Amino acid sequence: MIDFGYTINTDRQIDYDANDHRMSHFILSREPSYNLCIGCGSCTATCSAGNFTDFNFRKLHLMIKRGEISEVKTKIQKCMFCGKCLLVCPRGVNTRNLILTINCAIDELKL
Amino acid sequence: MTFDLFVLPFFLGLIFLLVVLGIKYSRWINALPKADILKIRNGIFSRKFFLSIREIFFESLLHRKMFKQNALSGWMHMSFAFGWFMLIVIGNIESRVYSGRHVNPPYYPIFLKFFVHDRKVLPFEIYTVPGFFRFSMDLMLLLILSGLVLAFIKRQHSKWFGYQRKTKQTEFDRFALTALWFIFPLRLLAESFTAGYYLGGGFLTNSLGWVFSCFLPVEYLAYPAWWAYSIALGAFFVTLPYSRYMHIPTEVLLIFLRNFGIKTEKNFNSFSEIEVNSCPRCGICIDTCQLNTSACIHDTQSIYFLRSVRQNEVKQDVAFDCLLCGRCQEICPVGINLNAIRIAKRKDIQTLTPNSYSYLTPNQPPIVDVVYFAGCMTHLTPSIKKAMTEILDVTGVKYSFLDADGTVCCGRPQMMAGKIDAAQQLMDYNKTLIQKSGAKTLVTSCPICYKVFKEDYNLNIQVLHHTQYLWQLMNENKISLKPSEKTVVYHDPCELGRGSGIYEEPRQIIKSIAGLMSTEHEKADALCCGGSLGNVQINSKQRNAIQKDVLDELQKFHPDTIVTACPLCKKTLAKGSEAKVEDIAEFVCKALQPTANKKIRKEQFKSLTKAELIGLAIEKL
Amino acid sequence: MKVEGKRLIWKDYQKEIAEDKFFYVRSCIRQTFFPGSEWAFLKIMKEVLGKDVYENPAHTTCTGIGYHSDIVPFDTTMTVVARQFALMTEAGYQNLVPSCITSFGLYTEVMETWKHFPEEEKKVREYLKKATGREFEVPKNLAHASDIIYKFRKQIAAKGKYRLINKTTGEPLKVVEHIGCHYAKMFPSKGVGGAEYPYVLTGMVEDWGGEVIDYPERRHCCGFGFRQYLVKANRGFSVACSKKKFESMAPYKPDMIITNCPGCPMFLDRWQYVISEMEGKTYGEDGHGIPVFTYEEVAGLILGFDPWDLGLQLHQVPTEPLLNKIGIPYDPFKKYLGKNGEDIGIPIKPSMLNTQ
Amino acid sequence: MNKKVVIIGGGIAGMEASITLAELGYHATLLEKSHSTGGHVQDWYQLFPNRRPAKEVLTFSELRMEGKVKTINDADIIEIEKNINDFRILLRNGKLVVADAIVVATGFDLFDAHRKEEYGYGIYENVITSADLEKRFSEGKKILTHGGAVPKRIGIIHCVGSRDEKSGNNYCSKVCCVTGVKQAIEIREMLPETEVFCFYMDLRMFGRHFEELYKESQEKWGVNFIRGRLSEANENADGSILLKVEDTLAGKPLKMKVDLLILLAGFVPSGGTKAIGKMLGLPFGDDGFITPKDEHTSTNLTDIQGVFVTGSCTGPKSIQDSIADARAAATQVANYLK
Repeated sequence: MIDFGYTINTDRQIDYDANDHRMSHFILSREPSYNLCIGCGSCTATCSAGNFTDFNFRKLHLMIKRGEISEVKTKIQKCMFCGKCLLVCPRGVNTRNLILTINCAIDELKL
Repeated sequence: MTFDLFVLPFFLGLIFLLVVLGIKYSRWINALPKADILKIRNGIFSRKFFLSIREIFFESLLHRKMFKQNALSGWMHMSFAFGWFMLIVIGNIESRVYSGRHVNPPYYPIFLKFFVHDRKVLPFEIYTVPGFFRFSMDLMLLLILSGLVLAFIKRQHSKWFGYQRKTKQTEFDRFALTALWFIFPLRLLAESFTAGYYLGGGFLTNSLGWVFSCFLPVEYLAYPAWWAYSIALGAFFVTLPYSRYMHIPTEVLLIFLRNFGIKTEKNFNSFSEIEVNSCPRCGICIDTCQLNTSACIHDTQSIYFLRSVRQNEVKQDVAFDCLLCGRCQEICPVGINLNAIRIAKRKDIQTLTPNSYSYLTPNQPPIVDVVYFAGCMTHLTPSIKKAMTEILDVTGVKYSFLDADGTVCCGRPQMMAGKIDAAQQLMDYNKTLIQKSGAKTLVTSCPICYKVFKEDYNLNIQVLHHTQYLWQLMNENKISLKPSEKTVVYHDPCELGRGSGIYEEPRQIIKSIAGLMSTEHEKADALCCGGSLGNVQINSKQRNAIQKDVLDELQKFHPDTIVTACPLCKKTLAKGSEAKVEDIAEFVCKALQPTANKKIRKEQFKSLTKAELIGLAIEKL
Repeated sequence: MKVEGKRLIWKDYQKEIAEDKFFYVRSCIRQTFFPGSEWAFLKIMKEVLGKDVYENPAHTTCTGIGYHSDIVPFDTTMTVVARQFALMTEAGYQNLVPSCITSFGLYTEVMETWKHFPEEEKKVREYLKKATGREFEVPKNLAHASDIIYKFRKQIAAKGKYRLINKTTGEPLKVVEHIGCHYAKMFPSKGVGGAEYPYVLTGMVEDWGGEVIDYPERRHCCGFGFRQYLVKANRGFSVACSKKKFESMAPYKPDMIITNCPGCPMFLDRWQYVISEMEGKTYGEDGHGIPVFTYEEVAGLILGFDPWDLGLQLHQVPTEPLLNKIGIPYDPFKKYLGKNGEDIGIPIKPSMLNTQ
Repeated sequence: MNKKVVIIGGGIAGMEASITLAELGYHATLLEKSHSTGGHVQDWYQLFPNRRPAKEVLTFSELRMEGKVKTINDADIIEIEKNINDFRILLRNGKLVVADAIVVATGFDLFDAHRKEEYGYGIYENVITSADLEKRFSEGKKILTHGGAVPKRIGIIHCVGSRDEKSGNNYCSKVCCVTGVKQAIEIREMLPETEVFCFYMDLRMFGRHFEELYKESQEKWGVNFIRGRLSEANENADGSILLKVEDTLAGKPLKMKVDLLILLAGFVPSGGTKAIGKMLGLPFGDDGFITPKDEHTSTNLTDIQGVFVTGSCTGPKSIQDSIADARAAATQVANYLK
């Protein structure tokens, strides 16, 4: 092995087929409204935790859908569960149950 | 003769029951927290003790609450409980009188008529001692049988007894129930047959016995009947500890402990266990639950939840499918702490990753007399914020708007989800802020926040919901309001009403400036708007269904305004309401009399806090 | 894959390529990367096809690298390009043949600019006049050297000694064709076969007996991209691009890669070594790597030129396995002998790539 | 009143216009270049948003046409001559049709997906268009991959040939979005095991019940949506298609394998529209559709006396819009002729 003074960049691309979709399926089976998000971002805009951190529920939710779940566990901890997102969601996504279910998924799927 | 083989089923059954109860109860009591055990020590033979006995008499025997709700159902329960109790009492005395012994084997009084049938009395002879006993014994039996008849009718027409839905019974409960139903008809038969042969009964058994004896070989039928009676009793006793009838003995224990001041708090402990076992599964909680009446959810109500707790198979979706509105708790005839138990269980079944709010670092808020905490929900109903700040400005009180730029949640939602640790972190943060502010009063606009500030923060300052604070300001003439012709209905928020017992202040305020109309469900009986954060399971359709029914009731008499005192209620109701929905703060703000010095005060106050803000931003405590 | 579908598209992208009389301009970097290639091109044109190819030693860079690295402004570029045109005009030629893909793209860009903005051309003519006193005509025909080889691919095949066929199995060799980005991605109509499914190399491979494989990352850049490899800190990105392609083509088990750009063969060849030395990952059968060729080298091999004259010893990935497959004779001992037999020294053996 | 009106184009708009005119008492003659009237609607399976069979709408029009409207199929117009107060329309078969007024209802063609080369239509077997899919649906064929397998995952690409300067069409074709959603639902209904992914830039659910259909597709049918335009489609060794898009909501490039790719081809002005427009000297917009006299107030009028336009020849329209527009055009004709 030789040190060339640079390394091979890792791909930013989401490799959908290679990703782990168990969490996504788990959530959908427990909270049907999971599929209703249209990515408007209202939840994130009003989020109490988002007011202090980079916690972005819209994106978290989307990343789970894409199977990009490496950061979910650490990110989800920032949620205050206050429910503002639930009140603003135009599609009636049951955001609070999503949060709970994501937690369950992390636990039950040993993620 | 003082013994016969047939008593065995009863006798063994009784012993079994007593042993099981003995073990269970001692386990539970030993498992209680130290503090609670101390309470018991102090409780025994204190005033509380006798109060409990009184309560047991009125509730467990006479079922007063039941009567209040529905006479038929009351009678049914009373006849069983009281009648049976009296049978035992009178029976014991009677057997002593006959035997002349002070101690008799426990089965003796029960089967007295089998052992003693030598003295003949006339059907309605009550002036002689035996006559009196037999008369009253038969009377009690009749009383119970009347209840039994009602019980049969109830199976078909539960509506007459004030039950909208039938409870889904387990097989085991059905078995116990059948055993129970057989006991007294069999006693009636056994005694009648015996009486029919020996004429040793009272007005009921004798006459019935005579009738039987005309066409039945009663002398041969009596003995088997006594066997059957004994078996029925035995069967019932054996099944009791594992069926819903466990509530009969356990409720007595519960009443004592509760009066001693023991209750379920954050954790599910053995007292909660006792409460769970005291649930008679009457199903009243099903009828009162709006998930049932509005949203067609029939399997998550307290009765089923408690059953799942007792059977150790709590499901997350059941545990979380509850508005925590507290209506069932309010009406529960046994007075079980339903909300507390559910929340405690939510905590237990959860295997959630711990939250971390390390990103929250409290800085120095301005030093003030009053801290105003709007709350998350209020930030989505800015009109309430605006109204409150305007009112506070008018009063000229030195206050600060603690969460003016975005709230850190009060912790109550986490708590309702059973995430106590997470809630604690948030509470610690807010608590530090409030304490640093040096305020003597905390005013919040959100009942959800209010409840947790009041009950769990133990801030040793005055904690008020703005309804209370506004009422206080009015009484101190800090604000003067001009009355209007408006007609108003008031919607009690769950957390403020049932949750915190605040019913009067808002009504007083409204009455003083507008016409308050009453609604079908009010105060402790008030409906939940459906927006509750307590339930994480129901979908928006179900929420809307609940909200619609509530609105229909509130708007029944076309009020000008629906006033409530909770941002979440306001937001939920406003969605579908034709009448204007206002928070009481807005309502008051609109009625404010313009005061001359309003402006000046505002200025003074503003400049003051600004200066402080700058000063205090630098030096931290 | 419907080839007829591709043929439909190829029909729409037929460009005019001159018959003869070419003015050849070289690439800045090829002489150092694969010096045999341009030599081979001239040899094939002059000796095999008997064409008139002229090159003027006074010609310079087209400024492509500088231009694409945002160092040289477009006005300067246009003027330099104009000078090349002037040299061509002075030599009495009208058909410009750049050896470099980037030059080809740049010449096209300049000519298109002038077509749409004549004032630019006017301006440049003045610049050039003032600076050098030269005048020029815009080439009548601009074709990349690979276009020329493409045009005469059949003659080459006819005159050829070998075909791209595995002599033991008789199967056509599986060939990955890689087109330089600046060939048609900027001006699809200027490339044979267009930008999405270019035909220029596919045509050669087909007629020389090979079989082109179409793999998912076929369109992807080799990673050369001047900004990437010129700045050391960015080279990781350059390697990543090549790696993406290798990963994508590997399942198809290609025997060789053929390219028409100065940079691509360089990087597809050298990065295989780098990847192997960084991650121990090698491609191609038994760790030989996938040999990478320029189209001139391949044409040369077809025509039976000596592999070492073609400069195949400068390849990092050993080419011998392929030569064996086709059955091209070579003298392993002459591999590292330079002109008139002096030893040019044997390079250090890579630790991962299997060079025998 | 025996005034003659010639309607050019027998699509849903042309049919409706001719019916209305006939009902108003004019001699309506419908010229259709193909063998049968009905236009594109003949090729559709079910119609959005309520998924009623397209045939129903056709028969609704056909029944009302019977006996009232003179229909000339295979009518290939080679010349239209305008006189002071009438038009002489010459057909290739030598026939001459005289008209007091002309209604142009020459409609649209579907964008030729071949032109979007990087999507591989006509090159990769498992890339088909929405029209191909409708055809399979209406022929009752199974939805299978070229290899004959049930696709595990299907991708639907929105805006193919629409909102795309590179294919020369900057406009939105309006109906593709909802068509995509409709087809996604139909696929899920037929192949419950098959995942469906729609790749969109915006979802333009402009019509009544369209948004609801979109919501239903997510809630009831579990259709997935990824915001991002397909950059290129490539073929994998197994014949499946590798898609490269940017998931613009995730802010990351994404690659995904689909077994079948469906391209929602947009609207382009039909050959007929171009030809007839040219013959009559009607103005074309930069999008190639005929420009009416006024885009708000006179959408069916043209600068030429007696020539009226309706349907998709003036821009993409749904069936509902076309029918309404056709009736509007008919009343304009009536005003003109009375």
